[in-house]
Amino acid sequence: MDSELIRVIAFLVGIIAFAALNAAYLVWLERKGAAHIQRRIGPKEVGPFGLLQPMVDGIKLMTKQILIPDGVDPVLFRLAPILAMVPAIMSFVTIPFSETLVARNINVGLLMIFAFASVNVLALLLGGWASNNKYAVISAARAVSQNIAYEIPMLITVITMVMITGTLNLNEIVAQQPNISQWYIFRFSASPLMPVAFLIFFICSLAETNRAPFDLGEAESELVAGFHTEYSSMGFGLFFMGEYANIVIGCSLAVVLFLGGWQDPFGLYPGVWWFLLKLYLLIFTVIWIRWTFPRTQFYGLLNLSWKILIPVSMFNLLLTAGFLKVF
Amino acid sequence: MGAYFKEIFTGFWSLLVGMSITIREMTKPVVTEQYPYEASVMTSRFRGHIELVPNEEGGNKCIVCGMCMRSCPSACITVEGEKREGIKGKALTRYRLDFTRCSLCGMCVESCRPGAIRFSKDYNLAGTKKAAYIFDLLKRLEEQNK
Amino acid sequence: MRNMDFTKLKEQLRPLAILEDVVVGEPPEEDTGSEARVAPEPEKLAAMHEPDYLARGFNLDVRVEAGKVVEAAGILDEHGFFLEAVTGVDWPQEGQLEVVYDYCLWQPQCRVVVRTRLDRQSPVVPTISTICPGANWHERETHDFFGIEFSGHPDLRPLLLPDDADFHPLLKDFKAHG
Amino acid sequence: MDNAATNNQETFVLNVGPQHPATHGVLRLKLTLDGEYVVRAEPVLGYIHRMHEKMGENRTWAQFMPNTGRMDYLSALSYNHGYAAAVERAMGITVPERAEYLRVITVELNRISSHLVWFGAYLLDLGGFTPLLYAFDDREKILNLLESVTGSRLTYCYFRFGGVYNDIDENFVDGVKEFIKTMRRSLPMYHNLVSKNIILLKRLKDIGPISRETIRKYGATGPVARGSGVDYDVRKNEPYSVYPEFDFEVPVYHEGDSMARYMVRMDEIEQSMRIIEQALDKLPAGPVMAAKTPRIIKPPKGDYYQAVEAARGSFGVRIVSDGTNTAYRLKLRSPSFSNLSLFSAVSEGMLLADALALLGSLDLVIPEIDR
Repeated sequence: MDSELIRVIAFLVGIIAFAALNAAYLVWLERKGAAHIQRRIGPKEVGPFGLLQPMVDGIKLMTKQILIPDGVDPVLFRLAPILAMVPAIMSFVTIPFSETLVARNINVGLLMIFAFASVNVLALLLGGWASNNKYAVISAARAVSQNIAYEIPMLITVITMVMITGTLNLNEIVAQQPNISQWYIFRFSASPLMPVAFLIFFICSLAETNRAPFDLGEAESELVAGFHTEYSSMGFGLFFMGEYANIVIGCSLAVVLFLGGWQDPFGLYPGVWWFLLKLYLLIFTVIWIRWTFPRTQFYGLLNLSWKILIPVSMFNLLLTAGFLKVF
Repeated sequence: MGAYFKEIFTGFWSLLVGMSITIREMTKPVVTEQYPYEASVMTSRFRGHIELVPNEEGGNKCIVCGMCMRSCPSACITVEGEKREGIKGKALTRYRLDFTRCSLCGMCVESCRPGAIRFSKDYNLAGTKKAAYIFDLLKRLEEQNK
Repeated sequence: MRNMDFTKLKEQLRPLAILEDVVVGEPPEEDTGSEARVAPEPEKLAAMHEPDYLARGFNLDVRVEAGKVVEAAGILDEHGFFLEAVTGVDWPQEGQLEVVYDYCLWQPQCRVVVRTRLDRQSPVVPTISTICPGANWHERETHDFFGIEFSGHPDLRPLLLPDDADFHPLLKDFKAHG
Repeated sequence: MDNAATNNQETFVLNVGPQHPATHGVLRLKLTLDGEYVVRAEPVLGYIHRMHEKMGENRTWAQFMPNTGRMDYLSALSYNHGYAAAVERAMGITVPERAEYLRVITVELNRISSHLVWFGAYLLDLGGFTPLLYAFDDREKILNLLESVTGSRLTYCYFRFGGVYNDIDENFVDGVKEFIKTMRRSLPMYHNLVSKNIILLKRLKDIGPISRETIRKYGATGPVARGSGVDYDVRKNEPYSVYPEFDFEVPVYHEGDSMARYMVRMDEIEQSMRIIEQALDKLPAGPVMAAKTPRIIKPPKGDYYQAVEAARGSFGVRIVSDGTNTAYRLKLRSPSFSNLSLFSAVSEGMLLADALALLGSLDLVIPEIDR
């Protein structure tokens, strides 16, 4: 019992540290990646390669004053940033970093992540609504309809995955993919559309986390800063960290469901390093996408979901069901 | 139906093409100049604020004709001179340039017949007060000579 | 005018032009050569000139009464002209304000200037924004700068000047500082 | 709040600007929105109005030259050109051929740099950051070239009545040829990265269609007009300077949507390069200033008009001279002023994001509208 308590506390601290460190250093990675894509250098003054920049940024954010504008809903306004961060951290609980490195190996881990992920949109909605700012309200409305539209194909894809794997336990799903030919992205025996399913999942997780090219919520050229227009100091900081934490969650799930999690592609040395390698490759792709494409238009975004992603994921669901029945 | 799939594929292909371009650019060397550590050399025609041209003895060539004053669209030049023994015309005593109003058009340089003024290469001026940009060019020349 | 015959346009515009006194025998300031020959009454000529394009930059110059600017705009609009700009010129000695309309044709090249003079004390001219919606802003700007009233204009609030501006900077008696 | 908005609970007023990322300067849009749909759009101008026209009446003809470069800071040389040509027309000054060639070369370089800024900034409007930096990289090369000739990088004051300020240096011709080579490599890259991108096509195709008739009624010119099928370019239709000696095309697209305006500008970059190449090949020797330019400029009485094709459309200078050394009246007809005036008519019923995409496609430079 005692060791179990220590384990929980250690993981709790570890997860929060992991989430915060990731948020901080993904900002660094984002800035460096963007800079080199744009043939600049990026942060370079603070520490070697600007590695201390996130720390300095964090200190700056923390020392700023939290401004509460007139006419905002004081409770919701303060609550929203916390609400953006907490579900993201909670979702880390069930991510299997390696066979043993998992805070809680819950049987319904997959379900739990999606439950918490849907709280995230509530934070945007509340933050935007409570701000008493027209830009923020428009942004909140956009974020909600976007999330609703993309939750559907994402969940259909996940249902397909659950049908194939037969479990909601993330560690078991990883265990089913011992080498590269067994990874679900290449498991053509389950459904010939598996790479497409991965793509749908990846696109949806981009949209769910409001990342470019689906960053309509913060479309800075239209809505200034969207739902966090009125936030300053760590209020803004938490939204910011929440966004990066959500990216990590989204990419982790993609790695777990499709790319074999902590498994070695050749089945030799499975471990946490494989997980992190795959995770950061995916995250780099997210950053790479952001700095390549313009933002989608609102109807384009919804059309993509309703006219392409949902029909295709539905088709994949039926196809998979058929394959399961036949083979 | 065919158009629907065609659009999906051409669209997806265009995205891949875009991503291949940015990743290719990423491998190329950076093009920015790290300013305080390295600075490009100003071209020979670069127009900084004006300065007095030194003659062989380090003095100035100004004859205080006032053409620069009159040609200046923003009236930012004031020239004062006095009669001195042994000098034809007047000798320059003060050349005041109000750089806060100068638009670097070069009308003064063009109108100067003896060629007493030219553009300097100062581009990194910085200051917090307006007064820091009101130059006495004669003093500046004397300081340069030291 | 080059390339194309604008006789129809000229015929339509000529009745709108005011009559001006031209001393016969002595060439007037503007080059009105061709007009002078065909005009029936040498002393009272329609104020419609065809200046030398290369020297002036426009092909036809018509001076009309203030009330006729809308009609002139209508004729030019029919011929496919677009409005380049509306502006004013202050003539304090004569006690007049001039409103100048610059029209231009896409193809072939043709620029027509329509001008009218108003009383400087109560400058009122009908708006042409009913015909060219683009004139809306140009007229607002001219109202800002000269205080010319465009009667029938939907919205004569200051455009470029502050909302509470009570001065008209391009009048000659407005002195700029600095 | 507007009356219309308080009466109708469904609409609200959104103030875009004067400080807003989409307006590229101090333009303010008062948008009455129904949800995200624009019910009414009213541009509010004048935040950087400087009354250049009055300044023109208070200083000598030559002294006004620097002002022209400060109207449209992105294609200052076209404005230099328009003003210089107007006064030259009034004075009857003939400009030496070499000077006219240099004018054309520098103006066209300036046009390319202006279009590159527009390209980058427009993509920024649409949420794509990286093309901006690529475009600025190419533009930097133009600025370096122009700096080596004119001495400044943005608000050039290079033209003089009767010619240009000074001759090019020995490196200029090779530098321009080198630039054209790199630009020819960059353009296809831009098309692959941006113009063919499905997201961009979805955002620009059929967005903000402007009819030919609207263009005419509002007096819009330049790429905005040419994107709506209007074959009007002052360089072709009312040739000035030495433009008739060059073989170039005026890109015209008939769709009238934002994509058409985008493509017109991208094609114009190529056409400008063609003009520059021909001008470099034909560049005659000789003086760069007319020998007989009078020292004191006093145009004879009368009014004069000169239009030039600036990067944003037809820039017109109307001079009224009373025969003295200052202008009696100086009217500066700026293209963006007319181009923006059609915004409220066209943007009605559009989505907010589309309306801002339309606004960006008009390529506004606010100091030029406000003058």
